[in-house]
Amino acid sequence: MDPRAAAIEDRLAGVRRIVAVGGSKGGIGKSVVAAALSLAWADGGRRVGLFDLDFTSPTGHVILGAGTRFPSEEFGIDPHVVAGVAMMSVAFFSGEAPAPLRGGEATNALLELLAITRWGNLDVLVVDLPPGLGDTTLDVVRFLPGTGFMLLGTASIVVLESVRRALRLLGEVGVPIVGVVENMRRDGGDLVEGLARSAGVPFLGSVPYDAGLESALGNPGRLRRTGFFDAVRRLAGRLDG
Amino acid sequence: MDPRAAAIEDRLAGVRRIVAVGGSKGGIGKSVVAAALSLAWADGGRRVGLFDLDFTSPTGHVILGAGTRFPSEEFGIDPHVVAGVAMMSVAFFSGEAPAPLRGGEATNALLELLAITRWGNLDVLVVDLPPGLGDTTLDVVRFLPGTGFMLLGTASIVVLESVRRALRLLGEVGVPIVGVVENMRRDGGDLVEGLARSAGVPFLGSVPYDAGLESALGNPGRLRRTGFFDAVRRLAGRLDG
Amino acid sequence: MHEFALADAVVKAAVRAAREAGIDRVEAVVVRVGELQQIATDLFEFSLTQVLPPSDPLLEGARFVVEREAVVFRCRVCGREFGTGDLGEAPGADEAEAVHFIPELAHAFVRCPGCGSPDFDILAGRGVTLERIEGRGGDLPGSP
Amino acid sequence: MHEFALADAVVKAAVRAAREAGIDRVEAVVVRVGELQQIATDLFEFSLTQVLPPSDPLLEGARFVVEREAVVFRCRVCGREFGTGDLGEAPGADEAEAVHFIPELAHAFVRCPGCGSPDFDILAGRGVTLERIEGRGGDLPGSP
Ligand SMILES: Nc1ncnc2c1ncn2[C@@H]1O[C@H](COP(=O)(O)OP(=O)(O)O)[C@@H](O)[C@H]1O
Ligand SMILES: Nc1ncnc2c1ncn2[C@@H]1O[C@H](COP(=O)(O)OP(=O)(O)O)[C@@H](O)[C@H]1O
Ligand SMILES: [Mg+2]
Ligand SMILES: [Mg+2]
Ligand SMILES: [Mg+2]
Ligand SMILES: [Mg+2]
Ligand code: NI
Ligand code: NI
Ligand SMILES: [Zn+2]
Ligand SMILES: [Zn+2]
Repeated sequence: MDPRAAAIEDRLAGVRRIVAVGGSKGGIGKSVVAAALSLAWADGGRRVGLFDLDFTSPTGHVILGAGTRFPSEEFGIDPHVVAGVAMMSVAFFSGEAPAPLRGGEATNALLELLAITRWGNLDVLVVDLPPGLGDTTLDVVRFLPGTGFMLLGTASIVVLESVRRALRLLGEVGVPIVGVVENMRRDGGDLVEGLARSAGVPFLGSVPYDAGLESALGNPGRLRRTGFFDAVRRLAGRLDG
Repeated sequence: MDPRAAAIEDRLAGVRRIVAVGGSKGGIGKSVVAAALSLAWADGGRRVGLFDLDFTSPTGHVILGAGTRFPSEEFGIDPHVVAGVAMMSVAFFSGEAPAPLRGGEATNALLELLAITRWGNLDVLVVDLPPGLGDTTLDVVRFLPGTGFMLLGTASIVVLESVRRALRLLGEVGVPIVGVVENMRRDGGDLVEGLARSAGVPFLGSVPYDAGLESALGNPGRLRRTGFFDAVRRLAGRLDG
Repeated sequence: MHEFALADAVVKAAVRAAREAGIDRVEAVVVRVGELQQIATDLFEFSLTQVLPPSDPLLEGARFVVEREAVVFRCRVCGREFGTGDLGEAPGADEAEAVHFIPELAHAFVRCPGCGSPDFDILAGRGVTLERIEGRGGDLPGSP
Repeated sequence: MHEFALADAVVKAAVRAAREAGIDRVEAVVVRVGELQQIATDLFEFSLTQVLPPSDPLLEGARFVVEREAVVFRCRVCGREFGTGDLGEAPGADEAEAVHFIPELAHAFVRCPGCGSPDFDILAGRGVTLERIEGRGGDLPGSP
């Protein structure tokens, strides 16, 4: 018997809400939005955690400039607190080394981190999903019941193709869908909003493409001063309701 | 014993070269570049195959406008020929339905398709990788030995972080690295080229960000008339040498 | 008729296994066929026995034994084990055809009858497996 | 000292398993500890025996038996089975620490001594498993 599954519930007992940022497609801004959302909530006085579940390509630590030092351990391991956000990433352990993990191994890594991480009391834990509809997405559904999924999309037919599949799958499984957000919006058009409507889930608004985002990555202070962040802050407000 | 592994070598006996398009990060243009590269080679008279290995978020069929009808079967299954490119995708079987696959299942699907697909004689088979350093990347290394990896990157620190990990892993494993391509290039800067240099692998040039690409997706004729395609055509020429 | 390709793979695997086990003449090839893939047994057996064996002298005169195996799914969410008989309505033609080519696509069309999840393992009855070969020069038990 | 958290998980799992098996008083809890994770056995056993059991009356007076299990890796590329003894130089402190927290990170630091691949399975000796519990009211064999 795997003892870890029995420990998860207690480890998360102080977490009031879990929001997973997904969308199945890669490169649509899941990680930057997840990080900015965490930061916005923390700025607003919420107790926030950020859990990077993209184990083979972790980036949350880069976006928040968290570095890759080991977490401290005592009765478990403590997330790093970066700009007010309690963060956990496999990169804190693997550093720069690539860690190729097959799906079953990613599941094991997730269970291990869930069993030992001391999130403490959080208003919200933001979960940054890897792309695809694979092990980690299924594991979140299975091991973190009640998690609300927020899906990102961009106005590209290849992205919409993937988001449509994700919406259909999550809808069938019956997990709560917080809503759909359009990211990297450039001009008119309402492809992403239309997708949300036809799937019968809330459209939560859009985040503009911001050419200034790149130079703000790695620095929470600069990140807060981008137009991108203004939009995410509004999104955070809407998600509070 | 798994009979499929024994069949792969024969099934690919007529394939002279395999090029996998990767980069570990999602959304950097692997699928559009893989499709355009196939098209450019086919236009130049090469016999080309395109194999979409992003099983849970397939998009190659959308990019080339291939639809999702079943392949014909006779002594195996035949790739669809789209604009001169022989193409295989799990979407030809699953259609619009989302297919959540855990890693071991993706491996099984890959083996099954490798065992039954009749690629025939090809000058080059282009393999479109999913994001991440997981099952499918490891499976390509294992079941398609000799495959050359072409890695894409964009000038973003979160992308470079992932490409660096991929380069380091593939370098350690000793697989042939065809080179690194910068995609979605907007302005100056040589971050991607610098990454290639410091990893000691060829830098193959860049593909510009092209705002007109989106409206050309799904239509090979229009795709060929984009600036994006011009750059990929040059890349195809360079890779021929 | 991609059954021919599957049979071809079995024949190639049998020859390879025979070589590795130092078998000079294969007497029997035992194949396990999972019901999930719904292969056309007649075509498969015809390919196995009539079309393919002449390709290698090792297989001359070999018997092919085809054992069918029922499907067993196990849900990762609620733990329920189930088979095709527990699935309510039969799959549509396109769904059956998709699973026929790629059995993993059961994850696109099959849902756990206990909890509705697509997150199940296929414990048995997936596709075609070379169970074992028997012959002169040594026996080879099936290995994964 | 995250050993405490691992011991805590074992204790919780033992209580849950006892409830499910209808055991009223647990007499022994058998734990398997894989060597890959390099857990500090003294701390782990101290947590198991001294700190945690009072948390549930079911475990009062229970014995904890800790069995160590050697690591077995098997390479998916060349098939070689190997253990930590086959790995040449010892891992650096940071590498050992990473694997201590997340045993899967062996894939970042361990390479097959046969072919250099990071694509291996960890067949045995990974981490902490509740092997079985024994007690009055029924026996529960360890299950996955
Ligand atoms: N609204 C935006 N404006 C500008 N760039 C963005 C925006 N959203 C995301 N990006 C950029 O897109 C790339 C992919 O974002 P990332 O968060 O890594 O995506 P994912 O996690 O979905 O793979 C990064 O370089 C990121 O900085
Ligand atoms: N050079 C480019 N110019 C403009 N858009 C691009 C370019 N390359 C990729 N894209 C767009 O970026 C998105 C992601 O591309 P895609 O090929 O799906 O990436 P991946 O396969 O790496 O996940 C798509 O909307 C695609 O049209
Ligand atoms: Mg991400
Ligand atoms: Mg792609
Ligand atoms: Mg048919
Ligand atoms: Mg320590
Ligand atoms: Ni068939
Ligand atoms: Ni510890
Ligand atoms: Zn179920
Ligand atoms: Zn090896």
